[in-house]
Amino acid sequence: MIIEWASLVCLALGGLLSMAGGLGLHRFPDFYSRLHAAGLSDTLCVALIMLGLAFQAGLTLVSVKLFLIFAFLYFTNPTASYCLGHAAWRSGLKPYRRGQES
Amino acid sequence: MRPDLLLKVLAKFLIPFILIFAFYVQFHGDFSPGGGFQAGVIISAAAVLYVLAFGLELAERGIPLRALQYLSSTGILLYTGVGVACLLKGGNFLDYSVLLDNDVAGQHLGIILIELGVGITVASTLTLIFFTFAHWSRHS
Amino acid sequence: MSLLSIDHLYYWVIVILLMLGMYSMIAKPNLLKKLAGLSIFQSAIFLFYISLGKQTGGTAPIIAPGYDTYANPLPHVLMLTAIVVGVATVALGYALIIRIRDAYDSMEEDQIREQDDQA
Amino acid sequence: MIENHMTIMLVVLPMLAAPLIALLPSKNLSWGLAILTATLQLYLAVNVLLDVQGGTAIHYELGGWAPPWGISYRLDSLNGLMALLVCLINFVCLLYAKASIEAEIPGRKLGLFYATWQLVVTGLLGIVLTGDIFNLFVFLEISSLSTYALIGMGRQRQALMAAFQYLLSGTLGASFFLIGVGLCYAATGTLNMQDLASQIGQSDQPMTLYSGFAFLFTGLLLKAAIYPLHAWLPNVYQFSPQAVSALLSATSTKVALYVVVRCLLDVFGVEFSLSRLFADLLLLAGSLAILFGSLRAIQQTDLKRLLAYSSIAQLGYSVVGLGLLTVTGLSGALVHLFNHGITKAALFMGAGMLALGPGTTLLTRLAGGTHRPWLLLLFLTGGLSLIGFPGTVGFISKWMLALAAIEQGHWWLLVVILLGSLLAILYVWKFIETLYFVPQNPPETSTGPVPGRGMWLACGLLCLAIVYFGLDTRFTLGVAMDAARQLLGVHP
Repeated sequence: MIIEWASLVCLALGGLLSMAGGLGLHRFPDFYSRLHAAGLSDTLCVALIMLGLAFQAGLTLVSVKLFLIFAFLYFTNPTASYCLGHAAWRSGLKPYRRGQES
Repeated sequence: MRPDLLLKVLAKFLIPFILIFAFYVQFHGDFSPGGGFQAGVIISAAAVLYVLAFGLELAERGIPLRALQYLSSTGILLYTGVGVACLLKGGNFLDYSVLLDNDVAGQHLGIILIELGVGITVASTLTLIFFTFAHWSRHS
Repeated sequence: MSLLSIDHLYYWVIVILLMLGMYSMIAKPNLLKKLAGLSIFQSAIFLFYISLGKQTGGTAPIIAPGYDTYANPLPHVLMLTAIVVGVATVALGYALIIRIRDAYDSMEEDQIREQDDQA
Repeated sequence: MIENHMTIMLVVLPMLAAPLIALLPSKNLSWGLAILTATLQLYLAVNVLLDVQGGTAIHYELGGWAPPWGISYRLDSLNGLMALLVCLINFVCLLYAKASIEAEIPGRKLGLFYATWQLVVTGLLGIVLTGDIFNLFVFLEISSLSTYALIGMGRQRQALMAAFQYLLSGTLGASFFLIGVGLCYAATGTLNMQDLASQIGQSDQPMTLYSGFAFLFTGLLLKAAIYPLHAWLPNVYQFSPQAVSALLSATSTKVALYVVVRCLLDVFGVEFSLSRLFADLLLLAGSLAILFGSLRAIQQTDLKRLLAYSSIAQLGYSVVGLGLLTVTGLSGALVHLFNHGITKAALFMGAGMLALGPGTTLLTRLAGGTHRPWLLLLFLTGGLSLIGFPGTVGFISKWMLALAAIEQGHWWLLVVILLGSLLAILYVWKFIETLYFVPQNPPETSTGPVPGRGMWLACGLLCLAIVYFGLDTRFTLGVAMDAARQLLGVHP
């Protein structure tokens, strides 16, 4: 019962974060802040969803697989965001400042 | 393209895992979901990651374009070759049962060879496509 | 209305995706967007086939103890082939677009038409 | 042993040859292997066609799986005739391609060109021979994808746009076909054509089947460039390399139309699809195609484009024959597919030979073709066949169609057919006059490459075929009648 609830909370939080990320992607003014919204929320939201699913599966091979997926995403996701940001900076895209046209 | 340290480290760490997973999908395909096409795509994903991290020159020193072309042809040849081997053994085209004395073993061998052919072709063709596009973008 | 019931929901999604893809193929002048539309159109067909194979409560069609309902594997296999075809089509399309841009210095259909008409 | 496997070998041979050709180091070797494959295929095609004469059919089960589950191939008079057409045109076009393609495409690409060509042939023969409707889609896409690549190799830059537009509309057509197949599968649970045919009569979901039918035929008619859906065709035929134009004009749309015939009469069956409405629709589309195509052909200033519009018109005749739904009409339609295939291939080859020097097919630039006097013979034979002059193949099919129209009492159709022939006289005369009877200021001297022996041989073979099959109709017409009787379920 508790596990059901814990799983539910984790999944709901994860979904909420992912929605927040999407909203940020849509609403933020420039490339860097959008990347921030997408990248940050994605990593945590994946972690929460995986955790929620692992609660559902219990201590089985499935949760080991889920953990592996999480571990790999934990490495790749930040690196991808970093590379995108780095590439944008190197190609001369300036961050947005207040009062300036985007 | 100036390779990036962080990406290099990550790629070094990830590529072996990607390849292991690809081979798992390839050769475990008759017991669990998977098969040649999926494995080929995963292998070429590893190749793409390698190019992104270490640059096209280094990658082409490893697998030249010409070799990729040969590989993609070889894969198709393996596929049709198995089919024709079935014909020669007295069965219908792609009737793997006749490949070995035992029907089931023959089926097994047949499907593994066929999927291997598919895997080789898909991996080399997708890598070839990526390499060609990468070359193009550098020209213009 | 049976057409609007939840059973038909995914058909509606598929139809909307088909329409979106076709709109983009026909109405957008940019060749890249046309190709993207084509890709969406094909994906909608994949979804359509996969929805055909669904069995309520079915698992992956590999015989295992404890399961007796399996999803229909045939549509999935068919779509695997269709996905391969789709990948090849899109790759060929991109290659053509690159060569078109080399030749015309543009990826907009109306500008290309103009150049052709002048020649 | 090989006798049992002849059907599948038709498809497997080019599939095996394609990667080998790509691996071969020299262009001559590549071409040699291609022509060797083509010869073997032609031999096989003639043999299987002789085997199925008189109404038997060859069944072949792929992988030893019995039909409703496995993919099966089935060969009867109808697809025997189409297979013969594809193999014949493939052989002749390859003979022609050697000199023609080397003038158009850089040497290092030639290996890939011939490999892609083999894939086109694999796809076309697969479409023709398979008895599984999804397998048909796969082969359709194999042939189309390779076709787009071949078209893109054309010399002018418009070839790229033509290829891209064909890619869009071709894929759209194939996707519609795929949706149709999916709906039929949802209603019947089978993909085997014969099994489908038996299930369709007793299905309890007629609406699903009707929508599947609509999707399927919209897609196929787009692929076959039937009149309102023909927009991709002229550019493709005009700008692709000469040998490719000849191959495509004679095979690809014909094969798509074959699929229409097969699905309409064999899979869905006469009772399901007709609903006289659809047949009348076909009659209307066919007649419009004849008139529109011929009228547009008269306006063209480019030889290959003119021939392309004439192709649209000639496809209309086959559609009309199909819409009539009598044995005479249908056999006329089928034999017209074959006859028009060889005629149009010959004409495109002639256009290619004229264009060898100037590198363009604009009629004004080609005027004064007098430096190739022998070609006049080819243009005359082909042109007369387009018009439907007695003694050429075009006469036979039009005669059959006219007979069928009279049988059914469709006098207006007879008028359309005759009007089509009249218009054909106009456009045929237009290009023959411009090419040979307009005095040219300084005739474009043949500075470019000279036509090779293979080109002359290919043209000569096709001219002979046009006249021979126009005089001795026992073979082609006999097979077509057989096929029509089987399709309509009429016993002689």
